[in-house]
Amino acid sequence: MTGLSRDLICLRASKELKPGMYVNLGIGLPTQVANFTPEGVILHSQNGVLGFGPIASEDEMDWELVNAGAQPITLQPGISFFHSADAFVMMRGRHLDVAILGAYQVSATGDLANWRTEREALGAIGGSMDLAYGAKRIIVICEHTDRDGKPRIVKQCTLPLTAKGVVNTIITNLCLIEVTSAGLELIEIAPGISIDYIQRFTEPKVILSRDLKEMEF
Amino acid sequence: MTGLSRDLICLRASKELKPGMYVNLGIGLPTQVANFTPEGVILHSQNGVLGFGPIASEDEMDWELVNAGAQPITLQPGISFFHSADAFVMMRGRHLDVAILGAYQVSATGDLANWRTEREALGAIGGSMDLAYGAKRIIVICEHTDRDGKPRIVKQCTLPLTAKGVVNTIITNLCLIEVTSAGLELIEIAPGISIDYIQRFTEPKVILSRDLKEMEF
Amino acid sequence: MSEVNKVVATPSQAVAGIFDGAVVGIGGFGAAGTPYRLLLALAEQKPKGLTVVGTSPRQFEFLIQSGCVKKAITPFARYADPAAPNPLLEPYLKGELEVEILPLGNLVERLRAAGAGIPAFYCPVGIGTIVEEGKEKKTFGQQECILEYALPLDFALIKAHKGDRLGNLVYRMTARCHNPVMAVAAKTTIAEVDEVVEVGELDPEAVVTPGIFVHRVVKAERPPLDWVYRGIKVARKT
Amino acid sequence: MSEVNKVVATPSQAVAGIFDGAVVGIGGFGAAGTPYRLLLALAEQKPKGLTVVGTSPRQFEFLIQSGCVKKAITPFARYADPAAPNPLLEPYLKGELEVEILPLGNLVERLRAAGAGIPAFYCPVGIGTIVEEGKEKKTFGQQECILEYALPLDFALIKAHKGDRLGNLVYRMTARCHNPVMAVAAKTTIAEVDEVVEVGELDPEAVVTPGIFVHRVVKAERPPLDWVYRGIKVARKT
Repeated sequence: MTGLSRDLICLRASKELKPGMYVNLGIGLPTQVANFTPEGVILHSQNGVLGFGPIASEDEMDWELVNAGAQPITLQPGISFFHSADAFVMMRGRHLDVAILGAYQVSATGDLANWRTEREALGAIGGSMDLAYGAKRIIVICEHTDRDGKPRIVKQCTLPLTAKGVVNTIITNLCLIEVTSAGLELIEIAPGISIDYIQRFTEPKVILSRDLKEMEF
Repeated sequence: MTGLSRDLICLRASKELKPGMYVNLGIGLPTQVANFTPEGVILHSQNGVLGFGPIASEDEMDWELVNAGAQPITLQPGISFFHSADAFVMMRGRHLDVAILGAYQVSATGDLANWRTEREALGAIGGSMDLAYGAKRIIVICEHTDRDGKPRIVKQCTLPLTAKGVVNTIITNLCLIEVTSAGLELIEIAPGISIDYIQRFTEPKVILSRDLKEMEF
Repeated sequence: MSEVNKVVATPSQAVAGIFDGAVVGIGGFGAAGTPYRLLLALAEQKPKGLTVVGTSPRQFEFLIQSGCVKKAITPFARYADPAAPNPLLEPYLKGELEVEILPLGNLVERLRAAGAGIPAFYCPVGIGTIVEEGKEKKTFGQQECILEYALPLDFALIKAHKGDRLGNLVYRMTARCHNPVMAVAAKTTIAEVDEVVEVGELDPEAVVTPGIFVHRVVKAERPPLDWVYRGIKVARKT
Repeated sequence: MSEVNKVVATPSQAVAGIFDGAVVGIGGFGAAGTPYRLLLALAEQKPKGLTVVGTSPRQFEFLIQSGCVKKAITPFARYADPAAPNPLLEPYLKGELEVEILPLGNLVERLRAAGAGIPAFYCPVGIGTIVEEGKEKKTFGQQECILEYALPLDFALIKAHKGDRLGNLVYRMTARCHNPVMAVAAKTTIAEVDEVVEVGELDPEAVVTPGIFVHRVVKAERPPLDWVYRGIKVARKT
């Protein structure tokens, strides 16, 4: 993969999280952000847990302590358990500060498609629509292009939508983009990547931020 | 009061309760039924408690363990606490077998008025509408006439309604009446009371049950 | 989570910023679960034109007496005992206090809905009564229902038994009552607790209100017993 | 309460009476909280034409394989990992299985609504997606919403950690998940537990599902670890 590794994407995303924030990490790549979250960030999972610790190592693992992606997680002081209707009150009632979600496609206006690919007959909505609607800020992290090398950031999503106009920030292996009312604003570029290269693999025209800079870690 | 004492009304009402039934006792006279409930009846109160014991005596009293009528109650094995939204799920979702409620008026078709008298500008709906709608069976217990000697069992309620067509059974100091699709069926008569006497203080015409009998305790 | 600390020092600090015209939910049912010290502090701060949401006159008394309240939303617009002195009555009759009376179940569902991102729901409770007046209706199966709207709060004043600095709360017996629902409905939830405990002391399986719903925590002395027992009916021997 | 005893002896007795065409909710999320022994017993009993409601293919697998299922209502119509073998796919493609896919939050709210006497509610989740297709809509403020209906269950099969003979239940960590909501939505709730305890042993402040929502309780052996760990992603050292 050109630009950032998957770990570095997660690391960059984790820098958006501050102590005291309530954060949900979606299934897939976003769950790996848990390995980098700063102390004091309070993680939520839709299966009914708040304030859990890092992903468990194999010897710490308990099969009844998992996140929504069925990854084993760890206890830490201040953790609490609740049932899923309460978990979704947190998600749908706008109590979460940030959700970090994966994406198959994101549109120029912040539409998100992340629950069914073209290849499959059935999909997995899970809690993605609830989070995409409910969290105060939506950060998408994904590879900049799909496995066929086509842009994931598109003028119009062609895959079934998760929600319309909800994405605030996109972090990929190539760059960090803010979705603004004026369009997609390129804010940060991964080390060694050119603006032209990003534009070539981004379907809508990006706007260059006045403060455009190289991504730092 | 002619006929049964208030305690005997409660005692008669308690005989409708069987082990394993989930029961809510409304504010006022109905709470006193707790003193007579058979073992195995599971009492619910809308402030978030299920399976509590008898009314507390003065020396057992804890001000943070009360029923919906602010009467101190007692702990017993199997009791549980929950918040009021869950308490009302039990009430509104038809999980309760019986609610015993007080009444200012009950109509021939089972309409209930029990939250505001003619005398007052403001009233107290509390959980009465939720119970009247939600419990599988509604038993009203009250004195047969109001403090002016007028019938509480009327053709049409003149006081603001609690719910329409919900009352199943009425137990007063004079008798036990079932509300049926044919009308008010007189089932049991308090010892020493005549049918004529009951009819004189009951606005709608009562139907005599084939099995009409004297009330037993 | 060393950086997060929701504990403040005094009830006055806890209620700071409650603005004129705010919608304020107040937990408790009778005396149990009522945030006595927060109510006293707010009555002293004297915001104007509050809409107060609670379940019995006990929750509103201090605020009405100090002239803070424009409107009360409550299922009990008097005490359960009609003979008990009613702090709502005189200002209501003088036209100084608006009162919305509603079924307690509709109230708690409207609060929960506000917290759960549900703008409105249908329910059958209130059909055929004054509760349905002026409201949109729809029939499901044979059952006519009322459309009830979410009731979001600017602030919730609640009472819990123990809390930690992350805002995790547990309650004590029936003092739990409406407090967890008020907490969910509010933009800012302020909890008065008997005891502040270390993070990790509360059983994770028994936390009732997770910290995400709580913004300020203050340890406060329990209310005086004469106030508490005023509402408790003398028990009779059984 | 000596007369009340909801405990039955075997999973087969616990699932007795689940009729052809019933709507059956199944708790759990992945392996955690899934009533493994009840599912095996029901698959053996082989009712026909069930509508099953759950959150992941793990809950449906045995019942689909034994030909009991007509329709599945689920937010995950495959595993989160698209590459994992999907028990729903082949019967779906053959036209033998109907699948309703929906947001998990809409599902749990529909279940809770069924238990709470709310026939329908509005919510914004799903607007602008396939979820809104064919549904009634209404705008609140600026927010367009979908009318979602209660989803009542005939039976709920759930898994708890400990239960008593009154049906009071507690869960263990994230195995709690959807089980309490399934319990509320069902006419008959059947709970598989690791341990049956004496009445009074469960902390009254920590009971999650009070016995009013539970009709049968059965102690059952925990599922085999190969089944459990099949769904758990191998952790990586951090």
